[in-house]
Amino acid sequence: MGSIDSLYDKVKRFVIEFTSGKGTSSAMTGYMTGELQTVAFIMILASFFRIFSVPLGIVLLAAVVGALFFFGPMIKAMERENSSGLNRVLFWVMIYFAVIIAVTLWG
Amino acid sequence: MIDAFMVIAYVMVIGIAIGAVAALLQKDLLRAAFLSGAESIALAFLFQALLAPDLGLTQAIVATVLMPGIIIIGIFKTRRHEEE
Amino acid sequence: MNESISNLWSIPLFIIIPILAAILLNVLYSRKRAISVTAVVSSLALIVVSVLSPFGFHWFTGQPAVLPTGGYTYRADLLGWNLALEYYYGPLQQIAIFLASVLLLFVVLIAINSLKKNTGTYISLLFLTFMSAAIVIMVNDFYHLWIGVEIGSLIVAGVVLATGEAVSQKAALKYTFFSALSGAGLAIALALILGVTGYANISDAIIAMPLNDASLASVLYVAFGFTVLSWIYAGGLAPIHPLKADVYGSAFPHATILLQTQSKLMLVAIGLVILRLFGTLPFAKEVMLSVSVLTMMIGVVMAMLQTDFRWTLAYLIVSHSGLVTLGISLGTVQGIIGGLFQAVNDVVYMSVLLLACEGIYYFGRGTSIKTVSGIAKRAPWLAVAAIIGAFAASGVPPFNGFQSEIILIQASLNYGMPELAIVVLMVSVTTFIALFKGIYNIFLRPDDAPQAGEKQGMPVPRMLYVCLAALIFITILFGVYPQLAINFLNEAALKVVYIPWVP
Amino acid sequence: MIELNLQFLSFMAAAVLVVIGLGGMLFLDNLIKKIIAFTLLSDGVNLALVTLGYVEGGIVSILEPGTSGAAFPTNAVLIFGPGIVLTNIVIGVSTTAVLVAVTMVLYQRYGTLKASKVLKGERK
Repeated sequence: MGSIDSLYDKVKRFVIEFTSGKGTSSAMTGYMTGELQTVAFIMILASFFRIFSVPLGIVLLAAVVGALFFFGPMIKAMERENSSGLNRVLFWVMIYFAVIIAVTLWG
Repeated sequence: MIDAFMVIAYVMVIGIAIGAVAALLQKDLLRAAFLSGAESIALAFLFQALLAPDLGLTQAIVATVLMPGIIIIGIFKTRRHEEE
Repeated sequence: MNESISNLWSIPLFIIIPILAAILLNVLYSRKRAISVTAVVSSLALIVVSVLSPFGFHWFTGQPAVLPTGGYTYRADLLGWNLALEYYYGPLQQIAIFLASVLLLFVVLIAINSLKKNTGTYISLLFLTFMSAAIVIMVNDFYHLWIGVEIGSLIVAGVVLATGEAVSQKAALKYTFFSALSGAGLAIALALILGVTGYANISDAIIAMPLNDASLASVLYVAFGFTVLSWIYAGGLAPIHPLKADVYGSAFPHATILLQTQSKLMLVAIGLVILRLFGTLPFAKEVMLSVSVLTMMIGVVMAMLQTDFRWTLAYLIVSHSGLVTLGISLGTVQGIIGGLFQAVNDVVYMSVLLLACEGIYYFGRGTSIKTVSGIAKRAPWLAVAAIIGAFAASGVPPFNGFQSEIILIQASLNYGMPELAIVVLMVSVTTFIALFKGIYNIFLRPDDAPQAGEKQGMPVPRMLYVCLAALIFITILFGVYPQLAINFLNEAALKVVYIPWVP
Repeated sequence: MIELNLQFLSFMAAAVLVVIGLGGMLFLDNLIKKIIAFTLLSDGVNLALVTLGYVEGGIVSILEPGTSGAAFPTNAVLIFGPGIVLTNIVIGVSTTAVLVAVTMVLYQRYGTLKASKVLKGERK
């Protein structure tokens, strides 16, 4: 499908995504700031890869910045994944544990 | 080397696996509680085979009386059959 | 080190006094005067013991562990195993237990004043919370460490259940389910370490650790993974933080003070154990650092989204425990001092904020920032306290948050990771935003619809203002004279880094 | 070729119990079933701990009047597993009691045992 969003459409969708949840102004500011915070944090995390090699860090940082702005509001996904459903937390813990064991065993 | 001792151990290991699966597949929660108790008793015999008789005794008491008792109290205060 | 190498009289008191008080309070059940006298006297006794006690050891099996020089003072081979179940009371333990018992006194006073019925059982649970925290911070063997973590998690469920709301019952159920995973993981980890080294005592195990034996490396990695799992659970770090935030948010705000104290002390204690045992494994510190960075980031971002002041505070507590973790997992002297000092400060300023939240709770309409407004006109001192707490939490100079955060920033710069310094700065700035979103809406926004005849809620007990004043005094004291705390923590950090000895 | 001795078999049984318990806690919807799965998980951990200390052809680590003191430390089954497991059994029972109690309270509130209905993560 070749419907090309103009920048206006993208920004509009971006803003509407925020207000769909709890649409008061105080919640809205929280969501906006949280989105910016998430973007900044993930960019900082991506820049950690400079300890392996500097070019890789630069490429990764650029890719992450592009991806973040492409995928729109990250905060919605983050809030969904952070809900306190028992099974969701259990699932994340298992994945986390597997990652820890894998990293230490290979390292 | 197959002797009577190993046969008992085999039976208990198989009993543990079957009991565990069967307990979780039941729709009747009371039956599930009893099956998990049966699994625990098989575990007590396996403790005995693993040279820990003190643990075997403790596990037998806990498995026959305490654990199913607590769960059965819970079942009587809530509902017996799993809802669809 | 001027500690006594003999069984110390005072250490069992930290366990015995809370247990006896809990039993007595449970029996008294709802006799108000007797309960208040017993509880206040017991917590005062705890404070006095923590101040007066000398530094030293207590051995349950009558045998000490190895000395820092490597020799044994006394050794009895019990079936070839040196048991040495040991408690240690040193400077770190002194400041931690002193603060925890002061907070216990405040919490007990407020609980007696605010709750109407059945206070006995509830206050006995509070005493047991203190006891589990004291066990975990003093412990120097795996067995008591594990039992302290397990008992602590069950008691947390009990304290949370006391509110009687649906959300707190759900939080307690989920939290207890997870104690299965972390408790089992810790049991397996300590069994593996016992099997590899042959010692139940942590100092012994560190000396006997076969770090160069390649065939045992995978066993150590698995033990490390399980220990980290229970660390995450006990401290409420990244993947389990929604459950911990539920626990903090749905308990009474004054109970949350003790819950977060317990959680911070467990975080510090287990973190130092992991650092001492596995700090030399490759990737161990990196794993711990990534856990702490994730916790800070997710906690602070989730705190932005909350519309209830209790839940904002809950997520902020989670994210600030990430700061503590950051300092500990850096593994340098400066980093450990920063982490421990951050834990101490965190407990104090979050208590100020939580007591302010308790004050809002008394005005009867909950703590949601949508419905509550204009509190500042009715309770100006509460607003002042909340703002001071917010300043301290976000690291504004005259208060204590600034001192520990500057140490953390310097430590991460010296470690060669400027990103970590940026993350710490962003966390403090975002804490400020998240807190002031709530504080503006609750205290400073004009009261939008003060209908006539609306329920005004209970008056705030006078005791709460007294406790707030004392806590703010501690906040400013540590902010102006940080050496008061750092002198205690310095020795612990030096011992952790240079000799693998009890902190 | 792995020898099918008792230790290997018990480890397999423990692994089966842990996997079934975790799977039950993750995928079953009934709260009582989740609690039963929790007991299976803790049973599996206990079995693993006891098996870690097992010595092929050893003796029970209880000093009876007949056993010689010299051969005892080398032959006896390692004591740390049973020492931990004894506590773990008790802790498992108390945790189960707490879980069942909270489940009963939640059942009175909601009238159902389905975790997907009871534990919906709604907040104020």
